[in-house]
Amino acid sequence: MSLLLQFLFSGLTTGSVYALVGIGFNIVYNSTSILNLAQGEFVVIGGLMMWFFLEGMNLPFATSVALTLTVAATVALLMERLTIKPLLKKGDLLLMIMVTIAVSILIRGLLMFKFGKDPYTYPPFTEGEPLVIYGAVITQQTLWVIGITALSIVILYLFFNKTMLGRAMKACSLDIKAARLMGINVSNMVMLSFIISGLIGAIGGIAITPISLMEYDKGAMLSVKGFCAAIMGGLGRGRGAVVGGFTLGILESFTAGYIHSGFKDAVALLIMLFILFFRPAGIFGKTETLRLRKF
Amino acid sequence: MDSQITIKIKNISKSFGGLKALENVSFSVKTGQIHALIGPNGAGKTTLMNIISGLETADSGEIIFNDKPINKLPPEKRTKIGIARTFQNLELFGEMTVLENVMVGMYLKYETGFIKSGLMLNSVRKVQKDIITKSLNILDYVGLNHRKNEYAKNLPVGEQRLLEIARAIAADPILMLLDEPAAGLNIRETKNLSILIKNLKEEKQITLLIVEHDMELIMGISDTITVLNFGKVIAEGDPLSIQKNPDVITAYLGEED
Amino acid sequence: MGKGNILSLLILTLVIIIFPIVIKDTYLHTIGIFAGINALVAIGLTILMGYAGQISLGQAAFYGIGAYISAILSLHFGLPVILSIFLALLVSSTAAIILAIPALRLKGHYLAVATLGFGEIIHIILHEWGPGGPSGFGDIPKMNLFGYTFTSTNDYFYLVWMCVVVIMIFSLNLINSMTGKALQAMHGSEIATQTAGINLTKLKIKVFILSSIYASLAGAMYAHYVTFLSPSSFSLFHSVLFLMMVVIGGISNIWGGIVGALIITILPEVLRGFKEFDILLYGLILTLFLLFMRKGLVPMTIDTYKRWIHR
Amino acid sequence: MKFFGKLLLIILAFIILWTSPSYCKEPYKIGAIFSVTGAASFLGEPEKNTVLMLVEQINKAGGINGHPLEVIIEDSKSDETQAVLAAKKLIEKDKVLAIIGPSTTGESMAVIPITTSAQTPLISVAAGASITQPVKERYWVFKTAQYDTSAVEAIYTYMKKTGIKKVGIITITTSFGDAGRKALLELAPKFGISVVADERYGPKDTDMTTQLVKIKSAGAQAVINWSVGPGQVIVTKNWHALKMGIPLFQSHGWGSKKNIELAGKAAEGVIAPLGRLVIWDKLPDKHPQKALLKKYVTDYEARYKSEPGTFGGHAYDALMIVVDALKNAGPDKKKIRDYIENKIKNWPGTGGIFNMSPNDHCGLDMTAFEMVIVKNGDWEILK
Repeated sequence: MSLLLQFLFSGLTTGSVYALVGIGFNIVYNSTSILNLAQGEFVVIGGLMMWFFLEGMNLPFATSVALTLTVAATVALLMERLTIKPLLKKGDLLLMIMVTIAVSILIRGLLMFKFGKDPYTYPPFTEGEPLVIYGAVITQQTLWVIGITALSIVILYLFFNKTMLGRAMKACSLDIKAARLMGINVSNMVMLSFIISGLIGAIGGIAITPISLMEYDKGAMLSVKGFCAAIMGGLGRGRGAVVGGFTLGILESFTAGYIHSGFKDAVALLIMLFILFFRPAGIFGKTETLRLRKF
Repeated sequence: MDSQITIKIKNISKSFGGLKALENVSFSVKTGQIHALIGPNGAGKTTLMNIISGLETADSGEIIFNDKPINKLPPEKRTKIGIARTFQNLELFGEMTVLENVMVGMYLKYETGFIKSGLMLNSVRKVQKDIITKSLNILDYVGLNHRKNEYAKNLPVGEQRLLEIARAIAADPILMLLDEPAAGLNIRETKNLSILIKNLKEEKQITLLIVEHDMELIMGISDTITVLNFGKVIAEGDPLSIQKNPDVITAYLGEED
Repeated sequence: MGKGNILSLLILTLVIIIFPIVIKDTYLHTIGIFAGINALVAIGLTILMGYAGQISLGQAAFYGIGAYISAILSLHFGLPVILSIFLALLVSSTAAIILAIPALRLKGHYLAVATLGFGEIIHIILHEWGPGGPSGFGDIPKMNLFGYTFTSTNDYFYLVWMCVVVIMIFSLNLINSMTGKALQAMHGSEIATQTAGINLTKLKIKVFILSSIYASLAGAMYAHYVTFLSPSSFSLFHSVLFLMMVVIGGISNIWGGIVGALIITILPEVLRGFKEFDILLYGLILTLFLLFMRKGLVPMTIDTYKRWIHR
Repeated sequence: MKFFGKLLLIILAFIILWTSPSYCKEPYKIGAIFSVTGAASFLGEPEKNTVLMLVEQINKAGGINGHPLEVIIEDSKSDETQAVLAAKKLIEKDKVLAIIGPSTTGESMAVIPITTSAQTPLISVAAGASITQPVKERYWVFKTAQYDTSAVEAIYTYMKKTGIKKVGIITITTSFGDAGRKALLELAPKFGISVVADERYGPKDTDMTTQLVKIKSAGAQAVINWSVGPGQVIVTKNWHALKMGIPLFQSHGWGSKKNIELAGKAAEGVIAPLGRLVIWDKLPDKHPQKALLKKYVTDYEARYKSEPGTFGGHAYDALMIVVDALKNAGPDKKKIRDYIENKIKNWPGTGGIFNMSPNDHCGLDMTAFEMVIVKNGDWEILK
């Protein structure tokens, strides 16, 4: 019992970050139909910039968070305006994939230039003994990570369903032409989607760094895992990525726990491939909706 | 055995979501005829064309081509056994030349294989020469020879429609499906088209199933006309009887309450 | 094959013959060898992406399969190098078929992710079950053809680039044959190609196999030159590098593969002087390239040339 | 005009100053290949820094027998292909007398055929045993990093002494971790130790709780983690959070204060076999390594504001061995090789006391390590 619970907690921790990256993928995918392979870099930006403000400049916690998020939003904004916007009209899938890869290399280069190659970390949000639940141990920071993920999901849900701006963005993702006819500035919505996904990634980075440390080249792995999560839940489905992320995290943890830790990545990837081949719309999605996509 | 029928549509139904596009549609196209399929917008004509050529699958019903059911065949197999088609919204290979477009239409008759092609064996060369000569002949036939080296995307709509027909001819079909071949053509071009279609029937012995809105053209060339409305067949007959059919008139003019 | 292609092939052959004679620096020859090996992969990828319109983010997997299988067969089973290369190509095409049958029903991003997943799985397999695991293994026999062992850099340079020329002739023939036209047609309109009687799935699978064979041939050439292999040479990063080559050289022209491979291989050597800044410069160059020269070098050069002629 | 005149003068002065030492005698050229960027950059970075610093010091002191020393450092980007290219360049273009590096076992293995056929001495700074064994085939190859097996022997010897019989191992899936894993599994029976759990994790994994819990439930009396980079800190944190109640052993890659800093109080009680480099201030004054370690570490820290770590030390040893050979044998590849093989005896370096011989091209054994525990945020040598 305590073993199972422990594996579950471990899975939830890693799954949270996968979910946040996966959500980021979906938000951008919905507004532009492109996979932003630089998504993982925003998690790294979040972790490293947070360290920079908090430990490097000794700023208070809240200020550091605010500044970190500002940096992440700015990077996302610049990325969209300078690289995505000029290419989006051309609409070449391959080109879009390549440009996001190029930007991710560029961001990695900048981060290495600023931070070097060492890992960084800062103290957990709250100091204190880990909790013990039925013999399984869970640290307070893990609770923070899961809590922040849950909160982000709720806020995003409210944003997309209850605010005008969110609805406008949703409209764009459903039908760009119709949205344009309704007077929605589609280009701004695309920019906004990049900013939101950048923020989500950075939030994940801020929360996870005390547990997992952060170094300049962690982004690529996070991107791959993040879009595994997005694919599992059905590309473009907001809630899908959440379920996908947690499923992936728990799956990895259980594979490591009950089969062997050497296979955990392979098992996750194999399951992703099976989903792609046999249920390309994700575990819950309907295949019909796939046809509406540009790519 | 009814050897005079080229293709038989039997009780075809198809719905998208809750919308019924086709409901129990049945009719037959007789060998050597020009058979027109008409009806108001959204009557399900293009859907039927797609089902015949295999791009979509019917929910129920059967399609029998030369006495054999072909429901399960993929599109390319249907072309191989003799069903070629054109598209309402032009599906040309824009980045290829006019000549190449026609050549692709001949691929099925002269597939050469990867290894042979890569090694450029003599047999491949000969076949290729053959294909070019035949393609040029077809371009001559439809009157596009002067355009042979231009990119398809640069042609005016009228000539693009001709090119689609040329590509269909290249597959050497028994039955040709033309989906709105006159859309976007001017009067002179339409006239030429009607001559071409008639020639296809008389000189090349191709059976034709045409979806078209241009009534003048249809009435002028068709042997039989089937009228579809809201996914159902509401009339069938020769042009004269169709013109007089009250159901058809209501369908086109709308019911007056 | 058009006149332009024949002329280009002649020039390429001439350059290949002259290069080692004029330039004695074997360091440059080695760069040349790696550029040639990369070019083999890139040519296959250009056909797959530019002509068949299919994306692959897992090409390093086939490269790795070619390298590992050929190395293992010749090292542990004592097979002649040429035979082990041949068997490696067979294994890799089998893997390509297994992947292609379900994967090629997918489009765009889904195909990209599927090939990426496949690449990562192969990478993990090499990690877990490859000889030497993550540390890799050495002492792989040198290239040996009909009793002649290729020990000098010079010889190997000729061998690799001879392969490139042969593969190039084969590919150009293919592109200009009816098969090539069918591929190009598929890129233009899948529906019309289907109704022209062409079996798309079969065609796609064939191209996929072809590109996997090119990649695994390159892998085998790598294995028998470096004589040491470890999984780190066949990671996602390398798949991305191959993609970069194709995109930079120009996806719509098969010569783009060679040009892209040359650039991507030589660029880091040029950037050596910049030490750690190179990752930054690398990212910057790439981004700018995609933004402002998106058609790729070869097609752009041809366009410029044509415009210049017409003036 | 006046300004330009001054500028010209300054530039001229610089050029003269710059070129003056080499004016006397031509420089000795040595090549270095380090993984300055990429996955193994944690190795390459301190190695590069060390070499840059040493070269400056040597040249300031008048070079080697009056010849200035020039080391051309190439970045292999942690990539074997790049390492091969770098070796080619150094040999063919720069005509170096010897090469130090590469940083990793894989890159070293890829480079060996090239340096061997060019008959150029290679002093690798990677640990893998296959780099120098079989010695017969590695005529031109040496290495300065201790064998992984030596580190494992040090741990197992300590365990035998303290009565630990069952261990769970957790290793990273890189060549470093894999080499450690193989050594751990292979040597365990010799010490009467059984490995009850054999777990692994990826270099970018974020949480190793699952693996640790498995080790615990397999009944291990101790955990041995074999990795470098963030992984070893995450394992330490997880181990601490789980309150596992069994000691955690780390590899010799643990030897950086940075790790203690990153792990915080979780690091308390972690035991590792470390080279004397990181604990030089705890050594008795008469220890032969103390003086050189003190100078190296303080110089390095003053210059780079960070610690050199064990890996920087490997580069120190490699370069100094070559410099020693150059000084005494002259600029001849064959003579350099022979000197290293036969004359490096009782030679104190940062990694230990080297004893090279025709049968051993590494010259270090488990005595190169001290078992060290983390106590109050500092190292403490275990007796």
